[in-house]
Order: sequence, then structure tokens, then C-alpha cells
Amino acid sequence: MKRTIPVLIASIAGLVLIIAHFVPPAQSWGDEVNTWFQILAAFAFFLGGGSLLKMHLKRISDQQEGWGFSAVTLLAFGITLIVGIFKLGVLPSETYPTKPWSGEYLGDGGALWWIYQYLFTPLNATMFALLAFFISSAAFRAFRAKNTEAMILLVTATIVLVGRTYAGAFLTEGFNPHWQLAAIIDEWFMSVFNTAGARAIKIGIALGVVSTSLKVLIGTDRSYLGSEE
Amino acid sequence: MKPDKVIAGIMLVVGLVVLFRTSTGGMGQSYSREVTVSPASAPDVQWSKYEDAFPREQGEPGVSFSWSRTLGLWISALLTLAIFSFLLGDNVVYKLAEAIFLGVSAGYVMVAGFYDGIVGKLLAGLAPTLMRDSLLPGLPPEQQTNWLNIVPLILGMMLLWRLSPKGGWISRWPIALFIGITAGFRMLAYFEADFVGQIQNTIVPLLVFAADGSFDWVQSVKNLLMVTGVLSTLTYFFFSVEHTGVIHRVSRVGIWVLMITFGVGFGMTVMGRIALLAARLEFLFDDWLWLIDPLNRRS
Amino acid sequence: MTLLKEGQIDRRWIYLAMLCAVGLPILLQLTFPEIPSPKVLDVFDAVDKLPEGSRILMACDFDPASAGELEPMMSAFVRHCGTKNHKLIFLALWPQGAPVIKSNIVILNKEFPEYEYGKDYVNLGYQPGNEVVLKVLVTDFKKQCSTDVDGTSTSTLPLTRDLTKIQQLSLVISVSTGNPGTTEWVQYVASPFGMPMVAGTTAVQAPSLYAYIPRQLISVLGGIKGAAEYEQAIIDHYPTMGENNGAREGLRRMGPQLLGHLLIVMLIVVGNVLYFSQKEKGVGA
Amino acid sequence: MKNRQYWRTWARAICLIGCLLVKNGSYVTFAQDMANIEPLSPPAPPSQVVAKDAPNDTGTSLVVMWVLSPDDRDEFLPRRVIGYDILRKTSESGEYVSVGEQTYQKNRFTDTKCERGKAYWYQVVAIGPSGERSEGVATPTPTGPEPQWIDGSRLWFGFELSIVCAAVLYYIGRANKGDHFTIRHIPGLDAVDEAVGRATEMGRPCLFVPGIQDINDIQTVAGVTILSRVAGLTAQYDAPLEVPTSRSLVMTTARETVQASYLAAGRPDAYREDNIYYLTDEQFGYVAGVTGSMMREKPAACFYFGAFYAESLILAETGNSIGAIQVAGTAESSQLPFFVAACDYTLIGEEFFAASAYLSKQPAQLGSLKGQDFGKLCGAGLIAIGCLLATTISISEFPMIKTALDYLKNNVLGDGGLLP
Repeated sequence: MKRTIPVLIASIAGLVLIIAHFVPPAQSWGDEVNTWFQILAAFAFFLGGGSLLKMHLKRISDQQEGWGFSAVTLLAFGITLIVGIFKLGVLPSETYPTKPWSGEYLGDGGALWWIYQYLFTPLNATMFALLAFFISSAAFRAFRAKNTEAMILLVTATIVLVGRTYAGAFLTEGFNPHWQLAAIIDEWFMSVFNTAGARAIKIGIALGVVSTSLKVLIGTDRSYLGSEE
Repeated sequence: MKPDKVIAGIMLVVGLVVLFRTSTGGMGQSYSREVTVSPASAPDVQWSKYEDAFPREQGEPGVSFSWSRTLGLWISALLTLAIFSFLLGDNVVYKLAEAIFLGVSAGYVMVAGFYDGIVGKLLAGLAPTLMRDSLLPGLPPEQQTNWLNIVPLILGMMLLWRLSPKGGWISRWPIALFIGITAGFRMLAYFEADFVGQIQNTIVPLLVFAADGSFDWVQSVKNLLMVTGVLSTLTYFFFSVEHTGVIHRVSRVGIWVLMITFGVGFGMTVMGRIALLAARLEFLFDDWLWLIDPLNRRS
Repeated sequence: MTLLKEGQIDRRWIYLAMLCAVGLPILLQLTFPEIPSPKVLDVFDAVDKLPEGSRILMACDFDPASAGELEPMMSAFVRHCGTKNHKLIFLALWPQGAPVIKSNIVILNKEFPEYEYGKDYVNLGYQPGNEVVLKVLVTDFKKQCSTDVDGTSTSTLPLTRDLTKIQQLSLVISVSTGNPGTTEWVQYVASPFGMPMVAGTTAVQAPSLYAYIPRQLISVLGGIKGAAEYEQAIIDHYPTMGENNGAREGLRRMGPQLLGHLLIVMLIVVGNVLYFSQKEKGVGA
Repeated sequence: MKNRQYWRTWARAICLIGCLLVKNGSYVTFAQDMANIEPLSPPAPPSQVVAKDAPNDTGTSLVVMWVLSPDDRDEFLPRRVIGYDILRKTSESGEYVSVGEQTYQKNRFTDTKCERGKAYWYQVVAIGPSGERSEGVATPTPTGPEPQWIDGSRLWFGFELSIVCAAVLYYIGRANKGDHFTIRHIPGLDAVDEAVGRATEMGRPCLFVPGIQDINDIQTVAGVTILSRVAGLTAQYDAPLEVPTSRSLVMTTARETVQASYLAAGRPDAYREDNIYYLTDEQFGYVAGVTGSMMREKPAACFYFGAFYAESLILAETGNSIGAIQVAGTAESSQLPFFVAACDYTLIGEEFFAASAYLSKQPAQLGSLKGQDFGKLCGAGLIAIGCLLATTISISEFPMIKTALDYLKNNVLGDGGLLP
């Protein structure tokens, strides 16, 4: 019961989709199953939020190291959620002015918009911008031409780095258009070698996905069910 | 020489510049424009909405200094600096910014999931009349109750069961549905686009002649290298034979092709990360410090 | 030299160098000329050669983290479509993509005042469910998007009234940073239905997308360099666009890019020289 | 409409008279005058309008096709045709209602709002720049949509998918019966053994990072399989093993796996549950935690096996700075460059899955690997045949070979269906 039914559900859902791909009249079943998937995906966000709440509440109640930060996280989470769900400060849609709830949840001037614009955006973007610094120190300390493979990689990377700026154009300005660095990178490195490598990787991974999916559908692979209870 | 002194020096200079420029009103201000909305469908209703305005537009009708936007601007700038402070080592300011980030991002995706998934898909199907009267007035009048939506509702509840300390196995049903659907469509999509599609893309003539009949050696070499590259790399990924002799040599070529692929990827990634940093610095210098004005917001 | 201790260096010096390499060109507003490459021109032509008023789907699948690379691309696409009077349908598979759409609609409203909502462009907002959204869009558009972002029925908007499958549109433009993104659009829409599609992606993603060119994907703009070249291509064809500083965002970012790249190359070279010289010393000792 | 017709006639007459009056007025000026006036007249209609059933659907669509209006040409600027209006009626005597528009230079429209069992008449009208409409051209006979039970265009695709699936199933079956498959030597696995050995010599711990995705990602599963091998070695050599995870479910699974390995190595007493812990789901928070512990504990060997994103670089760089031996494996191709450049050994893409199959020794895993190899062989064969055919054609046009290549590209690998 705890394992057989889930395996059956997985197999049937997958097979319906596969059949729908080949049999036009079955397409609408496929659409229905897909809509369910989307609704479940939304529930998964709630599961994520719930787990976060649970985890941080535990940290606070246990007074674990750094529990103050957990409190900040929960506060930020709670405020965002409440102002978002209740559409605080959101104006109604101009098409339906008499329906106060018709506005978009991220509507301009709303509280959620403010949080998104002035808290989420800078934090998210700066987190990734940090990587520029990490790359620079890694360039100095970690990227060594230890063997032939690493050598090929670093030489290619250097050529691409130079070629993708004005430096590349500057160095090869006088040459025939085909022998300009940007063109060489694009025509040879990107379109020939990189494409060949990417294609082979894609073919391999596609076969891997097919065989893994097949194992899920026939019930051989049950790792997603976790351990025995 | 320790970097600490240099960094402390820079921070001091930046701090002084910020203080001076703020006191003279030369940075970090936001303006908004009041626009009156009078919807065509209800002539007796009207309200005001506020849009971003450039500082140079101050004095124009409806444009005024906006406290909420200015506060937001300063908070964004300080949070940006807080994250950058991680480069000097883990510290309280960074941890605080990170804690805020965690909470806000979890909250935001939950709101988006609620309105676009639960309301837009589940409730629009289960209670279309109620939704038309409240959250989704534009729902087509012909939309009927779709009782099949009860299935995902129940499965969704079962998924949330995972939060309870006991009976975690209940959530396996929705997870199984999730995985089964993913397996079904991924199998088709990957096989179509990444297996069949890539094979078809790789079928090219190895000898190419230009339209006038002359031999196009550049294109021929390109095609030859590409096809050899794909085949040798596939050989490298061949696991059921031992790589000795000819196969070893071919797969060695394959690995070189892969290394060039990774080299390209490496270079491109560096390019991407620097672009992101440039965008953040541009935000600090333009929007907050008013040191540059590429978009003519202030002049 | 105290700066270098046993071939290592306090990493904060390197960070500082990076800050200067990227920060100074921004402050000095250094810019360099760009020449659009053939791959970028392929993207340009795909949009430009479409009959005026064609319907195009704009997929914005990214978050603020990648906005530095993708925002210039996205607005360049919008401006290009605007000059060609193409009709745009916006959609996001990322929850964070919805605000991106809105900021681009602001561009549309400001620079192309004749664009009318519902007739010339439609905002479908964020659609949850990742690639499954695409699976439904290709079989039943209205089932996936019964209303637009404001809750208006898509059956009443002139632009989407007759739309039952997105294959009826003339082109897909996907601007994306990861999963779901361009790869999924190729796998579920462009490849199985032969839909014309172009993409603008982060530099990280671009190399793996080359495998789909030209049959499954017409061409791709890779990272900020792709954005800058695309902007240049638009300016070359529509010189009035050159007067709009907003349409040169990518071009502006190529200044910091130059010094940043050169710094990284220098660091790799110096690091390796030190590594090999020490290795030799080590062998000798 | 009528007024405009009159106006046009008058304009033409005036032009003609004007030309006759101005004696030296050439034909060119006359033509130019005509061109200036022309746009106001309705464009010439399209021709040969036909409708037919749209293939491979449930019987809800019809395709309307026509030959472009002679005025619809790219060299006419300003354009004389800006689009086509497609109208339909559902009975002989009914009225035409517009069902959609198509832009200029397009000669196809798919009407997706048809019903099975009904007949439809279509009419196509060319539209001029200011809305002038040409005469409507109608389909000669009514057409009705028909459903198809099997999507013919996907038959080849289905066949190929079945072949690969059958091969995987066949080899899994044979492996289950006890057939032994050899898997090639995977050098990265030796590197794992060597790294654990070195950590033991130095008396420092090993660190294992299973990626940042949840347990339902196949990369995480593959990573955990490799973890069991690493745990077996650390148990054997008595080296401490630390496993920080970013998902609570991964932590649970990792604990079970490691415990089982210690048991199998006969050292259940050496197993430390607290060394396998959960940090946070948030990407950068997790990385900060892991790198912090790396700086403190200074592990001698670091293993990164699983799904990695931007954090790959931070991890590998920190590992490098503390002088650890690093072995990595992932299928995220955008992160592979960093691992390859900064680690001592990297399992690339599929190699990572193969290593995990090799270590798990499960028949299903080994069998499916063999099945995948069969798929690769078929793929390589198709590429080779296709390239051979294409090359032959580029040397000389053999009609038979051309047909064969077209069939291969458009039908076998395309959506042309079974018949050419």
C-alpha cells in the first residue's frame, strides 16, 4: 500500500502523457494531467514555506547559535507573505475598477512591489555579482595547467575572454574579416568544437534521461520513495 | 602592507562622500509622478497611481519627492553593500542581509504560487463564479466548474502532510504523480530534441562545394571536425568496452573536444559574472550616488 | 615583496583589483565600438525580416540575479519589435519574471505610444508549473492562459482571441537564465513543432545552446557581448535608436567587460607562472 | 467603397488628360502619378483558395491556403497589401464571419475552432494599407475536419523511442538473470581511493558534498551512491568523514547510506551520525556554511558529487586554497569547466552516472548503462550513414541517394511520417 500505489500512480501518469503524444484524441487527458502538475507545483511552494517556518521556529525555540537571524528570516517571510496574499496597497485593475481585489498581486505601488523592488532585487542580484570576485581570486589560485586537458581548457578560455571584448577586435583589426579573433571564436571554437562537445553531451544525457524515466515508469527505480518505513 | 588599511581608507572616503552629497541633496533621491486613473468602464470611480519619475522632471505637474521610493533606494544600496561585505569575511551585516533574503524569497514565491497556481488554476476551475466575483473578474463566463480539479486539491493536501511529524508516507502519492509526470514528458522531450534532433543536426556533407562548383575547404574542414568531434566524444562516453588501443586514442580526441567545450564555457561564464558585477556597480554609481548619468535622468 | 607570500596573495588585493577593473570604466563611462557577429545578425534578421505586425511570444524566464546580462537584451528585443510594429505576447515561467515583463512594458508605453494593450501587446504574467506550461500551450492555449495578468479574459483581447495553440504565432523569443528556460522552449515547442525561435541567454548557458543551431533554434545572443552587438545591429539599421541612451545599455557595459576580462587573463597567467616556477624549485630541492 | 471607385476613375482620367496636355511629359511621370494614386484602390484579391483537414489532430482544425495577391510583393513600397482576412460560413446560405487575420507574404492560416462533422466554407480577402478590402475569394467546395487516431508524423519517433527502451529493458532483463557486463575502467574512481588514502596518511578528515538538489534529482542519487563507496573506504582506513547537505531529505538518505557502509566494513562503532548534517536550503547560505567548515577543519580530501550551480567555483577554490585533493562529478555542463580546472579529477556528465552504476553493482543500473550504449551506437551509426549519403550527394547528384537522404532527414529523423 505504501509503496505499490505510488509506483502505480507514477506509471499511469507517465504513460498517459506518452500515449497523449502519439494519439491525438488522448491529448486532452494529457492536458488535464499537466494542469494537476501545475497545481501541485504551487502546493510545493507552500511545502517549502512550511518547512522554512518549521525549521526556523525550532532554531528559535532551541536558542541555537544564530537564532536571532532565524527570527529576522521569519519576520521577513511573514511580512512578505501577508502583504502579498492580502494585496496590500494594490490598486484594482483598470478593466474592473469596481472589483477591489482584481489588481495584480505585484501591482505598482503595492507593498509587495516595494519589497520586491527594494529588498529582493538588490539581494538576489548582488549575491550573484559576488561571483565575479570569487572568479578573480580563483583565476589566480586554482586554475592551473596541471595536465594537457587543463592546458587546453585554460588556453581556450583565455582566447574566448580576450576575443569577447574590444581587445580581440583591436589585436586583429588589420586582418581579413575571417581571421579576426571574434570571428575565429564564433566560427571555430563556438560553432565547431563547442557544438560538437555539446551535442555529444546532449545525446548521452538524453539517453540517460530516457532510461531513468523508463525505470521509474516500470517501477524498477523507486529511489524517490525514500527508505522503507 | 595589509589590505585592511586600504579597505578602511576606501570605506572612510566613500562614507564622507555619501555624507557630504546627501547633506547637499546631491544623491539618493527618488521622485514619483501622480497619475489620475479614470477607468472607461466606471466613470464615477477614479484614483491616483504613482509612477517612477526622473529627478530632472521635478517641478513638472504631479512630480514630487517620494519618501517611500527614496527609503527603498537607500535600503537597496545598503543591502548591496552588506552582501559585498562578505568579501572581507563572514560578518553580522552579511548574515542579516542573507536572513532577510531567505525570508523574502520564500515569501515571494509562495505569494506567486498562491495567486498564479492555487487561485489561477485550482480555484478558477473549482469555483469559477466565486472567482469571477472576487479575484478573477475576467474569467470567461463560459467556464464551468471542473470537478476533476478535486484530484490535485486532495493530492496537494497530501503533499502538505509532509510537514506533520508523522505519516510522511502520505506525501508519497503526490510525489509519485510529480515524478511520473516528469518522467513521462522528459523522456519524450529529451529524446526528441536532444537525441533525434542532435543526430539530425549532425548530418552534414563532409565535402562541401560552393554554388559555383569550387571546393569550399573551410566549410569542409569545419564539417569534418564537427562530425569527428561528436563521434569521438560519444566514444569517450561509451562504457561497455574497455578503452584500449584505437578506442583509447579516439576517446582521447573526444576528451580534447570536451576540454575546448569547457574552455568556451569557462570564458563565457567569466564574462557573465563580470556583467552582473558591472550592473550592480552601475546601480550604486547611477541610481544611488549620482556619480554618472548615462540615461539622462538628472540632466 | 610582502604582497606575495609563498606564491599566494591576500585575496582581498585581488578583489580590490577586480573592483577597480569593473568600477573605473563605469565611472569614466568608457565605451568601445562593436561589430555585430553573424550569429547576432541571424537573431536580428529573424526579428527584422518578419512581416510587420507579426505576432511574437516573448518569454522572460529570469530573475534579478541575471538582469545585468539579460535586461539589456530583453529591452533591445522589445525596442526592435516596437520599431517593426510586431505584436507582443509576454509570458514568464519564473515567478521573478513577472516584474521584468512590467518594466519592459514601461519601455513600450514610453517609446512606442501607439502600442495599445490587448491589440498590440498582452501580458500573460507568470505561469507556474515549469515546462508543463509549455506542454499545455502547444495543445490548448486557452486552457493554460484563460486570463491575462489583470484577470481579463484572453478570449476578449483582440490579439489572443483566435489563439488556440502558440504554434499560430510567428516567432518565439526566449530570454532566459536557466531551468526552465530556452532549453525547455526548444525541447517542448520549437523542436517538436518546428516553430521559429531565437534566444537571448546568459553567457553561461549560451555554449550548450549552440548545439540546437540552426535547425531547432535560429540563433542565440550569448551574454552581455551578444546584447551589445544586437543593440549595435539595431542602431545600424535604425539610426534614430542610437540617440536613445537606454538602447545602449549593453554597449555601455562592454567597457567594464574589457578591463575585467584582461584582469582575469592576467591573473591566470601570473598564477600559472608562479605555480610552474615553484614546482621547478620544488623538484630541484 | 463606391465613392472611392468613382474617385479613382476620375483621378485616372485627370492624369491621362494631364499627360496629354503636357506634351513632353514622359511615360515615367505618368507611371509615377499612377503609383501615387494606386494605394487608395483595393488590392487585387488572392487566388486559388483551398481548405483541407489539418493533419494529426482530433478533428478540430482546417488549414486554409491561398496564392498571394499579385499586389502582395516586397518591392511595392509602401505596401499595397498589409494582410489577409479569413472568413468562414457554416452553411451554403450563411454569412461569412471573420475567424482570423494573417500578415502579408503568408499564404496559410489554421482555423483551430472547427467542430467534427460540420462543413465549412472559407473566403479570403486581401487588405490594403488603409483597410481597403479586395473582393473575397471563396473555397470551391465545403470542407470538414477529420480526426486522426494516431499521429502519423510521430510514428518514426515512436519507433526509435521503443527501440531504445526495448534495448534498456532487454539488458536489464539479462543483468537480472545474472549476465555479467563489463564496464570500462573509470579513472576518477581510482582518484577517490587515492584521496581517501592520503587523508588517512595526513590524519585529516574527508569532506563529501552531495550537491544542492533534493533527493528526487538523479544527480543527487548518483552522488549518494558514490558516497557509499567513500564511506566504505573511510570506515576501512578509519578516517573521519563529514557530509554537509542542503536538503533535509538528502541528509536522511546520506545517514542511512553511510551507516550501511560502516556496517559492511565491519566498523559500525566508528560511524558518527552528527558528522552528516543539514545546513540550509538556501544556495549561498549553504556554501558559506560548507566553506567555513572547510577553513576550520582543513580536510585533506574533498569530494563534490551531485548537482552543482554557481557554488561549484567557490567550493573548488576554497578546497584548492587549503591544499586538499579534490575529486568532482556532475552533469551540469555549465559548472564542469570550474571543476575540471580546479579539481584533481572530474567525472564528466554521463561518466558520473556510469561511475555510480558501476559502484552500485545493481543489475538494473548496469543493464540500463549497456542499453544506453546501444542507443549511442545507433546514434553514431545514423550520423555516419547520414554524413556518407550527404557527402556522396555533394560530389554528384544521385537521385536515389538524394531520396534516401531526404527520407532519413525528413521522415526517420523528422516529422514526415512513414511514407515519403
